[in-house]
Amino acid sequence: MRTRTYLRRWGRVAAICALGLALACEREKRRFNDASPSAPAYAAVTLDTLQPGVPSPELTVKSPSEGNAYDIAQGKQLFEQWNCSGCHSHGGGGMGPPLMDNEWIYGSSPENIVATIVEGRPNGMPSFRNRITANQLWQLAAYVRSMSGLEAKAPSPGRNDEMQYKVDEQRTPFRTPRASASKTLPAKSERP
Amino acid sequence: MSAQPLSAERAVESDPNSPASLHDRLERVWRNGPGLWGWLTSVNHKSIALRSIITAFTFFGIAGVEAALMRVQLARPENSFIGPDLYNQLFTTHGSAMMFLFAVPMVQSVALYFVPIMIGTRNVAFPRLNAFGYWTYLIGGVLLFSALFTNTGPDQGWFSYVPLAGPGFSPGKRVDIWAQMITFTEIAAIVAAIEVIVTVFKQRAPGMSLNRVPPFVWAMVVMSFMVLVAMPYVATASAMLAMDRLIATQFFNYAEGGDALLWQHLFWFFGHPEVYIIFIPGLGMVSAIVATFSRRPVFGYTAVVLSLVAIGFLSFGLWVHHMFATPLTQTGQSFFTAASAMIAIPTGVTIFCWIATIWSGRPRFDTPMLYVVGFIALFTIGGLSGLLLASVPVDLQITDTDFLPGHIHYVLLGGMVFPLFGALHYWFPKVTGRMMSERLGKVSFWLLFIGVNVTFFPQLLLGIAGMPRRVYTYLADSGWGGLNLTSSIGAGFIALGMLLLVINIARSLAAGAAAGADPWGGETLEWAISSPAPDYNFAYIPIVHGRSALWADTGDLDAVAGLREDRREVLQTTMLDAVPDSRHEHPDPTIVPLLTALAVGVGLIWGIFDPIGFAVGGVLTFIALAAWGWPEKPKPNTHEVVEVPK
Amino acid sequence: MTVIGEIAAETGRQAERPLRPVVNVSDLPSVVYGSRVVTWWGTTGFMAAEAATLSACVASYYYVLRNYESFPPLRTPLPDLLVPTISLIVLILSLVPCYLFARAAKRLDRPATLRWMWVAAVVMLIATALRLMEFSSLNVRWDANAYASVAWAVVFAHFTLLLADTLETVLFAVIMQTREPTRYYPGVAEDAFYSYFMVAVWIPCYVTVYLVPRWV
Amino acid sequence: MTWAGSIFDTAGTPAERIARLAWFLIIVSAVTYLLVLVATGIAMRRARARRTQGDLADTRPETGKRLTRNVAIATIATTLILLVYVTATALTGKAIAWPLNARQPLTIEVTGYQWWWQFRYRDSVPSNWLTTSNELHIPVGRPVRVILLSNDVIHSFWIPELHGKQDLIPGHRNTTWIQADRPGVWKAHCAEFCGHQHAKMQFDVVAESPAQFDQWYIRQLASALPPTDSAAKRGHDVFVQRTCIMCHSINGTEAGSNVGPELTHIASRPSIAAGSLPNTRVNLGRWILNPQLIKPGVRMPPNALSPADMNALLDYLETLK
Repeated sequence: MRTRTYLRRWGRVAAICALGLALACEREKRRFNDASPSAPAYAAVTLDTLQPGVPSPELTVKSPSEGNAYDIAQGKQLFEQWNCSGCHSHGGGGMGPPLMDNEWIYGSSPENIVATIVEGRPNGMPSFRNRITANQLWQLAAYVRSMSGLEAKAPSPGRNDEMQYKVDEQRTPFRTPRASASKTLPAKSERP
Repeated sequence: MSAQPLSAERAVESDPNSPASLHDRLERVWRNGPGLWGWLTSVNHKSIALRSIITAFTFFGIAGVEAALMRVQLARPENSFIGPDLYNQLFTTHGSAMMFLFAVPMVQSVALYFVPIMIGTRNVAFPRLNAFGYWTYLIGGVLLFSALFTNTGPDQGWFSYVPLAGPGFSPGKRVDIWAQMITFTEIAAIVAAIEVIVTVFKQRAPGMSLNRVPPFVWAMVVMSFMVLVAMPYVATASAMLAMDRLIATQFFNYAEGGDALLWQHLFWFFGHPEVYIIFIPGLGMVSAIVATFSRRPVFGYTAVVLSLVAIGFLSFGLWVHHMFATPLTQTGQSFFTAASAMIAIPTGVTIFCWIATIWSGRPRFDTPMLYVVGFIALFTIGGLSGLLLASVPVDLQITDTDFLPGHIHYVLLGGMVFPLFGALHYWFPKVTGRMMSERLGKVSFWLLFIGVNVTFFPQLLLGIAGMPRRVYTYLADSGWGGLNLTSSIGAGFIALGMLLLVINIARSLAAGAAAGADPWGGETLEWAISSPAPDYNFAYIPIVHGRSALWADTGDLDAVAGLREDRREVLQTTMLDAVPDSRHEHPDPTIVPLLTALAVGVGLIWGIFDPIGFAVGGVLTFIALAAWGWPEKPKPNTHEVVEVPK
Repeated sequence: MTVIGEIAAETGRQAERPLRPVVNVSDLPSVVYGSRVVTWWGTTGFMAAEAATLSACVASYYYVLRNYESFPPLRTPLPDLLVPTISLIVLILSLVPCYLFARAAKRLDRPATLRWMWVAAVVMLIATALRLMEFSSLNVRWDANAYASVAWAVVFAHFTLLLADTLETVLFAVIMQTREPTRYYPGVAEDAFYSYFMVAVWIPCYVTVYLVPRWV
Repeated sequence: MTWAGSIFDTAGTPAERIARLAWFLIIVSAVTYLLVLVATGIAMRRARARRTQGDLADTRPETGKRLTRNVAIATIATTLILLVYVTATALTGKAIAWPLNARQPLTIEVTGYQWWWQFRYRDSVPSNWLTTSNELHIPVGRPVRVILLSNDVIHSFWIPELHGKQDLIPGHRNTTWIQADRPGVWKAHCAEFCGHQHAKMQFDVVAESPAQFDQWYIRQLASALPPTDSAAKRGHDVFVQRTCIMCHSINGTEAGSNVGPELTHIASRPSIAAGSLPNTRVNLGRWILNPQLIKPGVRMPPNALSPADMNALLDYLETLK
């Protein structure tokens, strides 16, 4: 008797869990096996007549990275590793335009950003045609958009150290040693 | 009920319509309300503990299925059954669930069920807090597993080392869900620990002075004190991790002066005592079973109790032996090796005392006792392999290899799960009023015993053979295929044993032989009352005259009368000598604990997505707590007797 | 089922053990104070857990301290002393009304209890407000660096205790004002007991956060 | 016992000393374990005998005294064993420390990346610093000081045949040392969980005679030769014009990114993909085409090259000896 009542009650709990399942999280998906072709969707954007201020034409293809936390994080790493900061300075702008504000000369949709990276833009932005796979382009675009809050808050990274002109976690060791520390640990460890 | 109540007049006076039987009167006062509402509002320690035990077993089952899936993946090299993304989620939720959602809640639930009965009281000290603890635990567990089913399962390992678990390398909400699950379970664990300590200190039956408390109860008290000190550390650490991820604090970001090793220190300061938090209650269960089935009290009561206390203390001095491969000083390492060696002494003493108990006793080897022998055989392997790990040079070679999962499973399966299953067979009659099948019990014991050895001994060897742990696959030319396959086959034995155990439970529930009040001829007070235990536990609070409450007297038990029978009143005694001291009225069933838990849940879960959630949850929690503390309408016939301090 | 029958015949009992009342406890008091009450023990248990939490925060503070050549780190100003010190003094002063209402509660003296409870509530509300100002006295945002994070963590962890204690005092005062359940008097006395703890643990935190950076 | 790849298959002093200690502890543990089992067994047999005789539990004071004595003896024995254990551990700990009088040590900086290894050989002449990936060559008989750094998360450096593991922790500069006493080729592992491809983060260790080592070193220092035949030339163009150049470097070409492993002498390495695939033309092609099939989650993206481009690229990579 008692068991049956328990079973019924746990059935309810299971139903609630199933409801959670229905709200499955696209945000967390990791797409490893997307064999991105090197002739990707953005091939449609073979444009050279673009001028500053004119947004790129609308594309039919939808960015798979929008709202995806993993892709945004990958885009962030690529952004750092490929030295985008060299010009854009962690989104704050330097030699290139800032990316943290809401002013987008060439449009702010993922497709526009991808087109900008692929085609390059006058006054310094080089073209990365053929050098970056489609998947990585979408990831970069998603991260760039997250910097100015165009991405949803939930999937965006919680700590954008770059924007505070700081070294991120994945950088090489920092250089503010505490001298005494290395003195006490000579055999096994030296603090940088 | 052969005894005549002394206070019969008084009871009649307070409730003129009262039926004649004392049992009916008490039952009416102490039982849960009817239906679903009654279920949600229950504050009875047995109801709460039982559902907590069932919840923990459910999580144990799910985490066990995860383990089985992992063993299938590892059965042969370069297997493609499960990819790394899912595998990492599986082993993380397996470890986290076993530690936080199964082991600790399970031992605490067993304590919350049996400690009040064993010390002769009617309920735990704070019945509503107890219910609140269960609800938070349930929310935390459901959160973790629903995350796993929605591909948001944490994948950073149950130890959550930063920076891997930090904002830079664990995007999304996976780790946040893990951290919040920790918060839920820590609240529940701390609440349960306080329940156990206060119940034991203030509500023991008259005459049960501290040196007459059963070793089982001592084990639970030691465990509770450890929870009180250790759990806040992991709660703090996981809060820091969550803040690093959510509001950009820099606790663990070395670029800003934070430190990845800070996490490890905080985590292992909790993490090592955690193993003993899980295993000391196992020792308590073994003590109870050994005494009953050897037909004599545990040999060396004082030595056993002092050993439990010593293990509790020493376990806080070992945490660094999880970090020997990090930059540490030589002296530090030697200290932790010595401390690790020291803890083997009290552990050894307890085991020697049990062997002595069996030696001089007249044991029967029913299923619970088989599990005790299994415990000695398995746990000793776990403990001795732990000595290898505590030796710095050897540890450098075998830490983070498959030796570790082998060792920890010998310790936890041998030291906690086997005693727990023994306890399950031992106390099942008390909880349900029915006996479990001896034959099925013995078959499932042997399957589990063989399964554990076949699964985990190869893992010890694999570690020596150089296989790192937490790998989702291994190369074909590594030569690890055979041992891994053996290990996976062993997991099949364990699964079969578990299946038989579940069948045995179901069969016994439906058609088990009726158990009398005391089917084993037990030593402690829980065997004095009928099976299943009535809602009020004892019609009269018994008076204890010796360490073996039931073996000291063979006839009627002395008892006290005079507690109200129209209220939920319990007797409080003094802390050391258990002299009756005051009467205390307990609350009636209420929904407030559930509402409070839901308010906390709203805050913590919403907080994962937006810090504003914490504020909202905080306000809701305060409202719920205000409702909790708000006095009820005074009942008729209330006459408080105040004793003003001098 | 021979096994069970055998056990029962040999050792076990089918019936429960009869209980024979020999002592009557109906004269025992139902309202007692101090360590004779279970809630005193419960409160003490929570204090232990909270003390452990604070010690974890303080330990983290000193751990992070080792990572810096200069402490607080370069370009990070020292925390102000004025507001935190005033707040500390107010906190310590709040113990006076706490002591007084606890004493009154032990005498079941309702007017005095109420009077001092309200005084304590007001003083603690002031202390809470000062604590909120203290966060800006740290002179650094929590996300600036690890030093800032641990300093905020210590102050914030204790802030939750202060807030809880303040709200509890206010709630108790309201309860005692609107109705007078006799059995709440020990709880009121315990509220003061908790305040002593709360203030006592703040002192090492205060020294750590505000004085230690000046000394190292 | 020499169980290939195990901690007993030792090739260096620290591993040798540790293996000895491990054997000692295993034997002591086994004996202790047997004693516990025997004691339990005797207790159970005695009890069974008493049961058939119908006696009750033996709670006579003299038995209690005897048991107390036995438990005390067992406890003292445990304590003595533990004393020996602590002493043996301390002695071995001393024996495996870095030999301070080591002559002409070699210093190698190891940097862990998700999920591959970079090795930088230090030299007094900066131009002689050598950077390699996923392949560690060491001369036999010469102590090697290893500096452990991490680029991202915590990894652990472990060559079971040579020494225990040490962690690579971002923000810390951990060190260890190794010395091969005999030549050999071994697989080393990352031992700390570091994300998706922790399982396939390995590298090859080659211990060889000092002369061979010097030869290898000199060859590795050289830049890549410009491609001579047309296929390799086309491959070179593919490399520098397509996705490869974004992450990899080949000395002597314009490819200079250090996001991924450097490839100047890729063809001379025994394995690719951080020790997880033998270095054959077919494997290399599979790897470049879609690394995600071999190591799901790895940072290298799939590359949809035309068959002609792919063959040319492989031709080119095979010239990088």
